[in-house]
Amino acid sequence: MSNIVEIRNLRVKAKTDSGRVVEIIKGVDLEIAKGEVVALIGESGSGKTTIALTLLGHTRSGCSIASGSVTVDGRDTVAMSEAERRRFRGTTVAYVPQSAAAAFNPSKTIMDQVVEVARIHDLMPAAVARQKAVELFRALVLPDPETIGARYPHQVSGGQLQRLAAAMALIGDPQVMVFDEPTTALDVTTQIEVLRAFKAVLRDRGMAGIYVSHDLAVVAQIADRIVVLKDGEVQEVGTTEAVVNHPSHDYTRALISAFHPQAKSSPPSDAAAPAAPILQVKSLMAGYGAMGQDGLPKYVVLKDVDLTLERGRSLGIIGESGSGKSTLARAIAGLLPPAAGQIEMNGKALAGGVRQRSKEELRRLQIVFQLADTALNPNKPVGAILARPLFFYHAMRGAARAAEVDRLLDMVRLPKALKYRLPSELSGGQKQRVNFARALAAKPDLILCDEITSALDTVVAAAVLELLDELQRELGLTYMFISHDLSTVEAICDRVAVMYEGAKVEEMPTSRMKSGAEHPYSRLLISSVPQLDTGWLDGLDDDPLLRSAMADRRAAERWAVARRQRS
Amino acid sequence: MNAVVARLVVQRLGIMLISLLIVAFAVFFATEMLPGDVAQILLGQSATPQAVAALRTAMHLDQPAILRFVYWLGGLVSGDLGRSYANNMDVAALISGRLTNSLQLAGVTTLFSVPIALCLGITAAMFRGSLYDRIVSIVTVSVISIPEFMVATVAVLVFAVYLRWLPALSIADQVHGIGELLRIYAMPVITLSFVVSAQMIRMTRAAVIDTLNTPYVEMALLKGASRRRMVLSHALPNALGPIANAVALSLSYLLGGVIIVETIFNYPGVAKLMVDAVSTRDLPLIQSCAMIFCVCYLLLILIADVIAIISNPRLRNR
Amino acid sequence: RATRAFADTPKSGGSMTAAGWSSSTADTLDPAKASLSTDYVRCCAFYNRLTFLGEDGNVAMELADKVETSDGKSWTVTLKPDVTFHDGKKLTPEDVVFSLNRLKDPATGSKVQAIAKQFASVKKVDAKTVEIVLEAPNADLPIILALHHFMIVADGTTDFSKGNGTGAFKCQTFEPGVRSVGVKNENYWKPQLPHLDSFEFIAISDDTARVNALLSGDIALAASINPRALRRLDNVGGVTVSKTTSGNYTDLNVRLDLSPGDKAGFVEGLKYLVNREVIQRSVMRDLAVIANDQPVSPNDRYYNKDLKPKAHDPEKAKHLFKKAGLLGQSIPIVASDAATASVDMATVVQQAGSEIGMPFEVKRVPSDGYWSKYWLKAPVHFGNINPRPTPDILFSLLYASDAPWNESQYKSERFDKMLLEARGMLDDTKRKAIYGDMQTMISDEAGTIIPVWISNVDALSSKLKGLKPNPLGGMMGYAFAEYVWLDS
Amino acid sequence: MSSTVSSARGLGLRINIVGAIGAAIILFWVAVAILAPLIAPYPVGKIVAFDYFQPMSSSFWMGTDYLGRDMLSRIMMGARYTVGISLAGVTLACFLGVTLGMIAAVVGGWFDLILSRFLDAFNSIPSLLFGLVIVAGVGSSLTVLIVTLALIYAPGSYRFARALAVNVNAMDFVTVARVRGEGIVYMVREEIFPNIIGPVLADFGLRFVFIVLLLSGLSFLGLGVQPPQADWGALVRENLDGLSYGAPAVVFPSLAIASLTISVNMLIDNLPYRIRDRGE
Ligand SMILES: Nc1ncnc2c1ncn2[C@@H]1O[C@H](COP(=O)(O)OP(=O)(O)OP(=O)(O)O)[C@@H](O)[C@H]1O
Ligand SMILES: Nc1ncnc2c1ncn2[C@@H]1O[C@H](COP(=O)(O)OP(=O)(O)OP(=O)(O)O)[C@@H](O)[C@H]1O
Ligand SMILES: [Mg+2]
Ligand SMILES: [Mg+2]
Repeated sequence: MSNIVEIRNLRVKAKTDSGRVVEIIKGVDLEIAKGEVVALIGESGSGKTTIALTLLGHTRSGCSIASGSVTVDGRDTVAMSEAERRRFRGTTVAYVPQSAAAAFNPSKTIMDQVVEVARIHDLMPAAVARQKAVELFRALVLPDPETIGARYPHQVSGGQLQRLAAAMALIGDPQVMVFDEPTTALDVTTQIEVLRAFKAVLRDRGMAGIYVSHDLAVVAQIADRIVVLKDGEVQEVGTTEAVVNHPSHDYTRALISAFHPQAKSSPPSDAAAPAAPILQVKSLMAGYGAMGQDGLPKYVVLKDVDLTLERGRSLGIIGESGSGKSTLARAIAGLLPPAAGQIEMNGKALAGGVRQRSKEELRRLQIVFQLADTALNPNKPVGAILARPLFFYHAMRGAARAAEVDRLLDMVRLPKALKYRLPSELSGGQKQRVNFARALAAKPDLILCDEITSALDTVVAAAVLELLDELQRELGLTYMFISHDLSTVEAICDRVAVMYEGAKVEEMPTSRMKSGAEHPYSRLLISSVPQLDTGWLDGLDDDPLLRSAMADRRAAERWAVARRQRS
Repeated sequence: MNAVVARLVVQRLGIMLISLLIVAFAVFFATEMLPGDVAQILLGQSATPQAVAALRTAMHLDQPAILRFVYWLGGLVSGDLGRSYANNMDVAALISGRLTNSLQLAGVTTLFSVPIALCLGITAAMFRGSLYDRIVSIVTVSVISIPEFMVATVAVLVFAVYLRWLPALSIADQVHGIGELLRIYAMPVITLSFVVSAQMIRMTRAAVIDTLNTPYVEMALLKGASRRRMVLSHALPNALGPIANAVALSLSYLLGGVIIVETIFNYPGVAKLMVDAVSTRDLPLIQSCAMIFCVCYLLLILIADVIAIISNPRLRNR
Repeated sequence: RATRAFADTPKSGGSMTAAGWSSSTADTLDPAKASLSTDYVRCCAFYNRLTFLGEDGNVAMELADKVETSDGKSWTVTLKPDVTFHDGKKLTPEDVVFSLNRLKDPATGSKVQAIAKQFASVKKVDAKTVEIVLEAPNADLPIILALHHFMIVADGTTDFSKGNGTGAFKCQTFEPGVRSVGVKNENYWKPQLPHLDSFEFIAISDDTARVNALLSGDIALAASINPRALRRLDNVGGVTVSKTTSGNYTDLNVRLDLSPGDKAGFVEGLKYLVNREVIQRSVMRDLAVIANDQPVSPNDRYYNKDLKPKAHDPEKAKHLFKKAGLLGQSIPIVASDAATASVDMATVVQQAGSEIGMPFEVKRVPSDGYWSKYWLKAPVHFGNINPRPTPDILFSLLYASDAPWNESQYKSERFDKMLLEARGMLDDTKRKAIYGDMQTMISDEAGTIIPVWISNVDALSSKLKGLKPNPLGGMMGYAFAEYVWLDS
Repeated sequence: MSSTVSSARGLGLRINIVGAIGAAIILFWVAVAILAPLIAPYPVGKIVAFDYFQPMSSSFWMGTDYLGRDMLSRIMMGARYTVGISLAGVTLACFLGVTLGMIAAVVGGWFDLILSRFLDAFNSIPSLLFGLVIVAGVGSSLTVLIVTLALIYAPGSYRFARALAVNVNAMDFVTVARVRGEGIVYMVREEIFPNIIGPVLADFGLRFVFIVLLLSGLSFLGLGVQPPQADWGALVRENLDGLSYGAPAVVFPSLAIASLTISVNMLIDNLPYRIRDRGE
């Protein structure tokens, strides 16, 4: 059996701004047979994206291929001329980006972008290309395949956009597809749909693929073989079965064991004293847009939410994308003054807006944002970022402050040397830990964590979770933990609340989550979590409950899009 | 036009009225602060106190200035710009011909300089870091660092005095036909283009480079798009907003700021009219010119904002 | 020589464009309000005066046939017959009475109201005679009537924008601040004039641009060119230059009633410090004649030849400043582009001062508002005085105790008395003696330092013929349009 | 980017060759400005030759001006004004504009709306009228000149900075600071400013060029620089007649302006950057 992709001794180097050259890929060998899907897994920064991009003969700016060859369909992308590469891209190899939302040009219609490959390479007449695109939309189970192409990227949901990105890649009938973490940003219910669509398309067309991810469970559903990377080197190669069931390398083993996080150990004082609530949210209404005459904002997002957070405990908030989870956190933090309802901390009512709250109130309640990329000032070194709250709340200076910064870094398991770096020089997991350490620096009582682990690979995420747990025990912190990843919630929370369309539909102890969920949406959510089992995805079709729930959801989605377009 | 644009336009026009009022008051107080008044200045060296007083009475300038200003504002509401103090002509009549000239010059300059500036800015961004890019950016800065009056004078010396290809003066109402138009406008337009292009070039380049760094442009690269396609089809539409803003700001200079060009080429436009008006303390005329500059400036900004909205579907369909 | 005679024969026809140096929306066709050279040019083209000053400085008759007096107080003016206005109306004494009387009326905004005040009455005598009675005798009346503001307009005119006069050209276009076009008046009462079919007058305020427009052939006459452009004009063919040394001057005024002018010795010191030669050679590029601190120009028949200019003597100046107790004190000199060459003159004084330890500080102020805010007001400042046809006008305007423009606040009873005495005097020799003494008094006592007479230089295409210098100013006393012709 | 890289490792700074040339020229002019009174061969106001627009000669290296004054001395002394006033003016303008722009973006709401409209209105008042009013109202001194220049250019700078700051203000890290309870000064100085400094500097470069030129216009209105001193723009202007003779009196100040403005922009486009210790 001939290999469609052969990577031999690939070395990629990058030049840092002090002129130092670092090798980010250190002699990788890799082959992919025709029709085979190979997964690249590994922690953040291990070089997965870099390798994937070399298949298209591309490196990000600042990087270059130092040596080696990348042969795709018998041609070496490293040795090609730029013009040859242009002809090669999109026709022989196609790329599905990590964030489809960013990869679509906001000012062009989806159809224009999907058929662009055909136009660039003059593969077929425009009308034929459009027809083909519509067929692809249908194959990828997109709603309204005939008309969805006329929309602009912001008019479709994230999951749909990810599938559209795949359609964009497939239009040129490539022989190799490169998927770069195509589902990381999606919530579990959407992820299932996308995964199924990808798998069906790859199977139907017999394409080879390279699938980059850090999520072993996802990879287990789609890949034939798994390549485990670390620090730019291949650690382990094997069939999916073999790697999942009998990992040989330490890192792989860590990955797999991290997949089943330890369930939350009950707090020691559990039964003894019924902990006093630290935060109470009473019939909270909040939203965006101008205030209407009824005293409610134009777009009401949160509808009558009641919540109670007990001291020293963690409350998980789950729900699909757009259900209002972040909005809830923003309202509590004072970023979005509520339209109605009350927020009380330690029995005292909190003012609606940040500016009306006292410094002390602000200190006690910290929020950690979802996207660590944008939550850290790109122009300040880590040390300065951490030092600021220390100075601001605790007036710490000089050596004491420096020592405290070191201690904080240590607390979140980051090397001290990192304090000289800028956020852009950190990997995703590192950024998220800095982000969290900044909240800790305030010495708060309550931390609102908004999806702080969703961008992290499981190993790192597990470490962060463990850290959270440990800090809770040591410092008696209270968390409100927002996530769409149920296993994470399971690992850290005592209770979990399910949000759906801005309302809290259900709340229960975590332990009862799997068995005791009553609301149909909660059940759908819970059963969508991928299992570390190569047959899980294929087995889903037989689950009648999930199928009907899915159908409902699709109808709801169509309706939501239609409404968005009207307004 | 859709609802968003319509709402913006209506809102801006409302704000424009307020801005005009602010400008009117500011200009009024500014003019009041200047030494001398019309009567005194018209009489010039022969301004004895009695003569000035008599002339003031004769010109009906003996009312308090603020009262006259308020009357003028009242007239403005009904579309009457008032009468010039200096020569008792209708301000509207005085301005109309000159405004046409100014708009013509501004229009021809725009038609000439904007495409060139955009081309240079875009190509420089396309070949960022190349020799071409460097040459464009050095030339741009050199071009604006030569004073306007020098550019104009050198142009006249070369093209009118030595080569005798073009007339030294641009007398607007001699234009009959395209050939003459080119001959007459060539030098003022080149001079003005020198002044206004640099900012447009630099801002266009920056805006395009900004969008060239986005993931969707990288995606286009990975689809096999050529550099041209990446820039023209992907980066440019998204850079249109900032570019339109930079262009609008540069063009706003073309009405009130062209006094030097008007002087050297003896081109009768509104900038010189404004200067005359200031030097004779001719309040209705000063005010009217200031209103025109303000309206044009705000309109340009409005157009730029509308372009930004239209070019961005996210804003367009909000 | 034959060729020359041929060239000097006027040719009829053609049109030309001439450029002055300033125009604005305040441009007017009302002779009473005329203030800029451009106004004068237009007025000369569209109207006529009763008398005018010839190139030799002597009074000639224009609309008047005769101007006679026996006592200098009451004058009769006989009008030329068969003169018509552009609109066809015949010239009558009523027109003259109207034109002269309105100059007196403060509401007119007349530039010569101060002079016209001496008209006690202007009356029609018969169909061709007007009687002018003055408040006091004034032998200079015929010269006064030659001033540009004394143009005759039609009786009862209120709207001057048509330029309805008796002049050589009819106004075709008049756009204030832009241009004016005159076309030949076919019924002009002077035979054979004008030669041109039409002429256009514009203003180009930028000196270099004006010369360039001439060199490129866009205009045929560039008025008042910068002395520094002369070298350029020397080198090109097709352009000639016309110089007029007139009574125009820029003077450094020290107010005698304010510090530092009130300290004895300061003004005199300054008169010695001013380096007239440098001003003449460097600032004016030799297009100037060294002057002796008094306003009567060397062309004037009353000029006092014996009065010598003070020589540049820094040591003497230093001594005088020390005497005034001002040596070493920083003294501001207000200069502005509004007063020709004053900024450069100020730097010459400043430099000379710095060499003797007398720090002057040049204060350049905007031309805008200069005449109302700084002129006559600042303790040390520059003025710029246009030529006036008689010493009487100059003295009463500038040096009499009640003079409206007494630049240095010079007050002298003796001077005032002499002025009155000379005004009514019909005996020219005696008058000359008195005027001579008055010039000496001004030169020694007043605070006005007049370093040079500034020549006016007009540059013209050599095709343009017939332009002669005139004491009333450049461009043939602004009346060129009527007299010039184009040689093909 | 440029291949040759020169570095000042002692300072931990690195600059590429283009930036280094720019910096060298600026330093040269700054040195000339400081030393001018010591090294200028003649007094600025002294008429040293009766001839005007003289060519370059051994006694007058850059010829003489329209009055016959030594051009070299005038350019040297002019450097004090052009370099000093322009830098001060543009710095003040950008400081005012950028600060207000950032504050407007952070505070938002009515404050932003009113300030923006007010400055738009201000911007449409012709600078000539403004200059005249200043001279008439407050008189003329170097300080007034600098402030006037700054006021004329601040609204443009404001518009530019505000647009940039609005984008940064929407970022999460600003929100984090807001939730921390930070005051406006910190927000503007530490969170917004470092993230818009690049474009702001590029804008600074262009504005610098405009200010160098506007300076001469204002000194002709009587604002600021007083004769016999003159800034470079004024030198070009007063010697413009010499253009047709190709006189060095007009060529050299033009070259001086071009060299300064180009090098400021060259330096801004290629700023030195700090070699940071990233602990690896
Ligand atoms: N321009 C660059 N200069 C220097 N180092 C770089 C550059 N781009 C990437 N790197 C480094 O190269 C390594 C590999 O990056 P790559 O994006 O391939 O990782 P990844 O495995 O895809 O990570 P993630 O899961 O976070 O996407 C990282 O350590 C990164 O810091
Ligand atoms: N600034 C805003 N203006 C208007 N609507 C907004 C704004 N921000 C969010 N929304 C809307 O509010 C709803 C809830 O958004 P929110 O960010 O709270 O969702 P979420 O549950 O956190 O989703 P995700 O899992 O994607 O983070 C969504 O429909 C979103 O479109
Ligand atoms: Mg990656
Ligand atoms: Mg969220």
